[in-house]
Amino acid sequence: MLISFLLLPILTAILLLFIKDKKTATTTAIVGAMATLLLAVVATTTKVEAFDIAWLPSLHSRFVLQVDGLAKILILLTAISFPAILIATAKNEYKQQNKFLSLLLFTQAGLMGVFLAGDALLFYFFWELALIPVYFLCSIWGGDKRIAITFKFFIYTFLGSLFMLVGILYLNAHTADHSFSIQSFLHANLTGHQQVTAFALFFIAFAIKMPIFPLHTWQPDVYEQSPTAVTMVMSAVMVKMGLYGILRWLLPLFPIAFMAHTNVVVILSVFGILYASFIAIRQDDIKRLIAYSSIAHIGLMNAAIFSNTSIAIQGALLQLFSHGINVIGLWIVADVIEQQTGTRSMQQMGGLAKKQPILAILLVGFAFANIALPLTNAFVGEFLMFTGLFQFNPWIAAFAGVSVILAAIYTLNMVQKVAYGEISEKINTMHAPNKGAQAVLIILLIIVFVTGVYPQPLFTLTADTLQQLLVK
Amino acid sequence: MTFMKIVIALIILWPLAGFLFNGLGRNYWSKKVIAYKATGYIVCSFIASIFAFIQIQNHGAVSVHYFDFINTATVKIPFDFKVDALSSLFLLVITGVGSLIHLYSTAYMKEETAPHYARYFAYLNLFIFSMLLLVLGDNYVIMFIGWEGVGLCSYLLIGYWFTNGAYNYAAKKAFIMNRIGDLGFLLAIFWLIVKLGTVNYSEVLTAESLAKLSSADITGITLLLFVGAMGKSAQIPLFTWLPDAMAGPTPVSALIHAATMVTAGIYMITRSNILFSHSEITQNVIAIIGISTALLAATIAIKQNDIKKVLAYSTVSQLGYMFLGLGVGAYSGAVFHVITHAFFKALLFLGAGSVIHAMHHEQDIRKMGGLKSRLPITHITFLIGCIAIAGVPPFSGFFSKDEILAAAFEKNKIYWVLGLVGAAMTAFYMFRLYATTFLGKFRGTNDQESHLHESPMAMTLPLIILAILSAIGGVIGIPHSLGGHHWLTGQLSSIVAEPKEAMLSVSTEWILMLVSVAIAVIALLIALARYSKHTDEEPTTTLGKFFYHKWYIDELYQKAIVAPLDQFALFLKEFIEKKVIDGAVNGTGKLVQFSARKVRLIQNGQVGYYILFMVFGIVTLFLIWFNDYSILQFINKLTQK
Amino acid sequence: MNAIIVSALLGVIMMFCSWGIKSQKTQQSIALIGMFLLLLCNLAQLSGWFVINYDTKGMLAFTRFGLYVNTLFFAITFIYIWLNGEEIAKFANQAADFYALFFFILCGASILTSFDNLLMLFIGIEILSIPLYILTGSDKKNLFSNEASLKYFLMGSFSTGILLLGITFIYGATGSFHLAAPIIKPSTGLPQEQMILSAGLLLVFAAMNFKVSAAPFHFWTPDVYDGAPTVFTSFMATIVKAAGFIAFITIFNSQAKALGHSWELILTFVIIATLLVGNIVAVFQRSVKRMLAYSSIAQAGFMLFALYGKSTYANEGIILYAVVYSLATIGVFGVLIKMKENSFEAFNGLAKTHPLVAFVTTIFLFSLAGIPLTGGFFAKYYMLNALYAAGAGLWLIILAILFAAVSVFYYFKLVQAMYFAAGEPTINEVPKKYQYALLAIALLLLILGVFPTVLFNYLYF
Amino acid sequence: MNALEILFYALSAFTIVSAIMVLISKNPIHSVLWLILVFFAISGHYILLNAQFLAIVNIIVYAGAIMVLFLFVIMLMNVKKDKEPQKQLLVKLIGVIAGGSFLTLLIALVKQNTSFDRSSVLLKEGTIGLIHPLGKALFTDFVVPFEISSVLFLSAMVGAVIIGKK
Amino acid sequence: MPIQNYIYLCLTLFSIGVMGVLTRRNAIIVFMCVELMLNAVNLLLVAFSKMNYGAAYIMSPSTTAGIDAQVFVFFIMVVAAAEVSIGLAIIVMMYRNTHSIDINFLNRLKN
Repeated sequence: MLISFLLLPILTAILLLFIKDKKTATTTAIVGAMATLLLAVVATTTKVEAFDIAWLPSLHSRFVLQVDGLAKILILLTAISFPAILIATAKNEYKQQNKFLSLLLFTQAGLMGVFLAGDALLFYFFWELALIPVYFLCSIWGGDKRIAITFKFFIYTFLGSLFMLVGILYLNAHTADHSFSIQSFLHANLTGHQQVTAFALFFIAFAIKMPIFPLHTWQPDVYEQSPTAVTMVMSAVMVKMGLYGILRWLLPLFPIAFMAHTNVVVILSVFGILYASFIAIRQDDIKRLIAYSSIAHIGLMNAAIFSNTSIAIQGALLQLFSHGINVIGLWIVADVIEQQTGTRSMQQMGGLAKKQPILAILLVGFAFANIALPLTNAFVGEFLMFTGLFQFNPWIAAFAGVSVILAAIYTLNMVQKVAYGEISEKINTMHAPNKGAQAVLIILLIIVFVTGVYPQPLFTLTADTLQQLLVK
Repeated sequence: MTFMKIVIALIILWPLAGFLFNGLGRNYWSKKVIAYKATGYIVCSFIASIFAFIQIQNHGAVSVHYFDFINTATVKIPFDFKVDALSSLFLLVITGVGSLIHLYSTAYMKEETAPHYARYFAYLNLFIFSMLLLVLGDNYVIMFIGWEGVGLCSYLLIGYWFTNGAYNYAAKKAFIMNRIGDLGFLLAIFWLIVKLGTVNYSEVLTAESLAKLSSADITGITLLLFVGAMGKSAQIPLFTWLPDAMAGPTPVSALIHAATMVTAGIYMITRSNILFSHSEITQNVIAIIGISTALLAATIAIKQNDIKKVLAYSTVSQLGYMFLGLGVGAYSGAVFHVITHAFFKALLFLGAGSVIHAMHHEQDIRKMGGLKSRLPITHITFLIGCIAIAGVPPFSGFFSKDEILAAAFEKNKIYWVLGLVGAAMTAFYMFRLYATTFLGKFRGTNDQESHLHESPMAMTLPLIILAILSAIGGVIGIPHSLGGHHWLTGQLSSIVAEPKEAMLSVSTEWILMLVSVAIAVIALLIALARYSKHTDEEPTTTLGKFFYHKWYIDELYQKAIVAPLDQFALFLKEFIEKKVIDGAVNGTGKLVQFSARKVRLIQNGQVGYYILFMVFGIVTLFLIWFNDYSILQFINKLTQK
Repeated sequence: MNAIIVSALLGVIMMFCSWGIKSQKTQQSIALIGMFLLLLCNLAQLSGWFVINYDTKGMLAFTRFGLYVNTLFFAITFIYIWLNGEEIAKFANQAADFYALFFFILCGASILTSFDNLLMLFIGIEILSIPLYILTGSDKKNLFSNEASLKYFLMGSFSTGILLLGITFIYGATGSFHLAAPIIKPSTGLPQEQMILSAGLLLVFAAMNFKVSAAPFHFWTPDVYDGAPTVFTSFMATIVKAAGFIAFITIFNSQAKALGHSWELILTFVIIATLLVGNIVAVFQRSVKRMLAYSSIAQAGFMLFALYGKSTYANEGIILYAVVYSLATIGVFGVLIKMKENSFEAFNGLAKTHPLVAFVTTIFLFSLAGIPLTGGFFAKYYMLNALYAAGAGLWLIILAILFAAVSVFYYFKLVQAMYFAAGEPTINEVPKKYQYALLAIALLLLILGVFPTVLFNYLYF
Repeated sequence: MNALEILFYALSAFTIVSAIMVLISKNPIHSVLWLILVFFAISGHYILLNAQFLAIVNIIVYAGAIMVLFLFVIMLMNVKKDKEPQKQLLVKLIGVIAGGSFLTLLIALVKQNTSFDRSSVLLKEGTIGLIHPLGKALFTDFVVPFEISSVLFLSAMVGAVIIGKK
Repeated sequence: MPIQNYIYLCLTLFSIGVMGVLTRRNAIIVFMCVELMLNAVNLLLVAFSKMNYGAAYIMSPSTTAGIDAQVFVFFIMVVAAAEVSIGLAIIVMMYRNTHSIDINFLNRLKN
């Protein structure tokens, strides 16, 4: 069962390499992604056996795939994201479309692997596997400054993951059976000092991936320069890898070190939230704005996890999913506008509500989800996260809370500049978005509201993870 | 129970249905269908509310559970509704006034095209839905959902004419100022959850919970709640959005920015009065801010020439009164004023809307005048509204305002004196407005004059109903001193523990009433005398300019807060982000490249040098070997913390 | 023993081929058959059913490890000749001479994997080196080739002098050239008595560093790799270097104790210097060939980790590293040979005109950079693991990965040129057969990237 | 100080002086000649140590064959004394310092090494340097390296052919 | 004769060789200095050989201890001869192309 989460995207990706026709390629990719989604729905609703075979005997590493609530929620997010992204961007023309889609699906396989891996070495493998296709996607199909910027991104994250590799090596040396399985990592007897060392090594990787202040500078540039489909994957799913890593590895494995660093990390994150929010206020490029907004949101999730209160972690678990959905929605709207008008500068937009009311409504819908308006999905998550932060430290929560206001400022700025006002020259060239994108947006918006009003299924899904984390 | 469950669900689902109906079908329905449906749904909701009201009159408060909104190991927030004396009153006001305003809107918005017409009603319905959520919720989180929801609708409606940049700006301003308040509210909720583990009224507002909270907790929570109320109810310092909110269609101003949404703060504080009563500090803060707001807004209102702006500042001022009432412990008085204010302020706004409608969207009162004869119904109803707000008996405003003033007198004489000053100013600016608009001779263009007409039935009918309500609304709270039995206080007794009931002697109350009536009447007469014939020109005195320019508060905010923050953001974006952080990242890359350029010079192509370096390399190896101990020590020192 | 004898014989045969057989193709075929034969002979010894058993009087000792490494060397050389046969032929009308030299080099390499006496080390190194001087200078009309050859020769003979002085000191201290001997005496003696032994070891260390091009004895590498004909650089940078490493490890795994705790310090110094010079300078190169030369220094820095301490990780790691690095380097040079010039710009737009070539080059570069899914990742991982298992400080490992990140910087410059830069690549025609050969190498690297342990299975049974 | 010692010191002095002369002679041919003298001196040392076989080989191979080869090449190139370029003084100085420090280090090392305190070199005596034991050793214990060194020559030969061919 | 004397002598010779390599520009002279270094090593080996022989001689006069060093010297000579042939070939080749054997001019390959 679980192996098909890897095989399905990979096989589709390989198949795609041989399909030259653009339309057929797109259809194939969508069908493949939909199949994965179906699989994910089945997997999240049923009990799934772990997949475990021998891999590298002399390194004591096994090929283990397993799921729990945390993995399930992210698998679901990944599985939803890809078809959504593929359908929404189906009309976008790329040179060598089949290769583009193929790489995208390779990324999906990598992401699935990251969320499923029960073995540290395997985890690292998929961690990189998810990165490399993205590097090519951005560098080949990105904007004008793509090469240098993607390169910086790649080296940055690659360096980060190397630190994690050292951490894995370090832990591996300290386990009784020298294996890489998460279970034996859990039973490794580390002193406080050793925990801090390993913690630092892992944390750098995750911090860069998320990214949290001040390691974030690659992100806006990359988001701006990447083809939007890739940006969506990155901001919806890839950044979750860092948070996932913290929840899966850092928190359970190094409780002492984790506790010792909560203050530092939370303060850093909160600072980053405000910082990114302030910068977002001054952005004119819609993609950069969403990027900084994403940094702020991820910062909040990180702060919540590090506040180490069960409420906040519960909120973060939910937000992992919600943020992904919301941000994809925003990106799709931004992409439709960019594809049709050829600009990302919000100064040149305006009047969307008059020209394309439906798109404007969808934009406003996602914008409000982005600022966590109640009855949208983000509210539930942020509410719980803030509560937990408040429990951790009221003052920090109050400071972090300022981001709620700042988020309103930049999001409404965006809405105002894009949707309202008289129809601008650029917007006037727009025609109706394609049916696919529209349908995806509507479905996503429905998800936004359904999980916003009734988030209980997601809580139930992640209850076991929360329980485990609390026990530790 | 299930019966009430259905009734309450109906109250709230009708507006939601209206929202979905109009929102999704905006391109399909005719304007007529839209109007009927939108208004009809609210009326249905109103009927259900009446039903619920009667039910709880007979059977007491009801709390119903629908589903768990959030249910995790540590925190549980049910999606519960509660109908009790307080919320049922608000239900009636919201749906009642709401129905009237919907009705009014059907005519007022006639010029819009069908999709926008539908959009307008969808927003309006959504607003009613959110407002109902706010008052029906059985815990602070549900209240907060409604709380933000109304903010959203306010935003959408202020920016209803979205092609106008200034309107959008006003909408954004309203939302953001509200959000500042909301943050306070949120923090208060967190505080409650962290301390008590619950946000349900039935568990928070009890003696046991109070015992669990220290006095600092209570003060902190109540102050934060008050911050929330400040934002929503436009109190100092978060009041500047409300006058700007007049950018929206006039019925919206009537409904949202006068009758209902802005009173949410009063509802919230009244709802949590047990907490507030336990914090002397908070009460004083509320009273001081309330009275300051009342006076500040009144002074501004005196000098405004835009008909809606005057009413807007008047609203702010009246809200200030209500907060004064809350601050001095007169919760039921505040609620009373909310209700009467809803009547007469909605009336005034709708009247203003009628005038604007007749004047073809002219809002400057200096260009009006003499409308008395042309718009008879509007004139009469507007006059009733003015009298009511001025506090002349036996119109409703007199009773509610008097109750607050009496409580203020009891608490602190200064509040009372200031309150009186405010009352006088209220009477003055309202009659200034009335006189300038309706009396004298017409000052508008000929074109406008030729088209002057009374508004259609759909607009006048609500005016008439509201005028009647404004006139007689006071009956629900006739004080004992006047021979009444104050029905409202009785109603709210289960919610509000009115601590000092009837401490003032009857004679004192009489004197107070007489004084306030006298002052109000004198003020209104002066206004009438002065403005029946003349209009205000541009103010020349310093004070006049100061008031005219709204105390320069917007400019102050702009200069002291917005601009510096904007600059700060720019500084972060341009300097810290690009130069410092990214500079450090890129600098590392540059450093590598720089050292690459330098180090590669060693490889100078001369084999002699190469061998020389090799010899030195061997020598170095030997030296390291000789000094291994000291080097190791050094490294250990470096690597150990 | 099989390998040494057969390779020497094959060398002689190839020499005669250059008289008897004129066809380059035939010569290549003979070389390939010979190489295959060599491989078989070695495997025969490894599996024990045909062994030329001769009492070497303690000169050579054949271990499973050494023989296995030989096998790998032969296999890689086989691939190398298969791939580059035509290219070799361009340098002389008689490619057979070069094949003869290759066999002699392999003979030297076989000695280096099995020597048990410092005399054999010396002879082995010389057998390895002398053909290299010639290969470097084989492009006789090319001034770069001449210069590289002379530089290599001068510095090589200088380092031989150092090596010999070191061996002499060791002899002076222990009275024997036998590899196992030195360790016995100092352990009983006073520290003062070890002085001369340690000095000797240090000198040998320096000379061996020269052979594997570790800083600060690396100076010949960039110039020689750059100046030598590309096809021979490829060989020089792979098999020869790997053989050097095996010899290096053989000596110092047993002898490092004589240097006491300062051994680690000295090694650390060399490792850091090597990583630093190799990685940093490679960043700024404009010629791909020169970049690869510096990168080979950097790779040597990683391979030096195996010296840090004896562990299974170190042994397995050095095998894996040698194989993976050799394959990748041969592959990259194989592509480079087909380019008309060595600059990065020459690769611009290669992915569009030659997608397969670009793809395999990417795999090679990924492998060199140590990106997962290619063998290079596990090679580096084993090395880091060996380092940690030997008790090195974590800071050294972190330093190593920092440099690994730097290495990504310059390897990916080439990837960028191929995939993202616009332009026409200046490339000669690449025959289909050649492309498939490259693809085969790339696939090998990918297989090793997922199942690196297949390489070691043979080591243990 | 007995005669042997005097001989040793004299030879040593001669060796070192000749070696230095190799360095400082401007004319390459003189350098070669001085080097031949060094080799002769070293052969003298070998004889002193009773390593007769090596002494002979040294003279035949080194002083005879190799140095003649050198001389040949130099004369072939017709390098004149006046054309002989010199390194800068500073570079020379650094070179001398490098060599000097290398020497100093090693001598300091040897001085510290206690195991040599009791050891001495057996001059004149001993049979191991004679051709008979050496030959025996060469073809018994050292037959493997001896045979393998043929590979070295073969490769040198092939190399010389490759390089030398036009 | 104390072994130190030989060691000092040989080290001096060796260092002179090193200095020669470092200070001369003529490739042939440089190469000759390398030969000087090798000869210093040879002498040292023989000295060590006789030292070991001397130590063993006391125990048993028929010992062959130390013979290995002398054989080693023989091999060094052999190798040196091979090296010289190659080295000179290279130098000649170089000279043919550039008409110079000045190592300072060997600087086309750099950086």
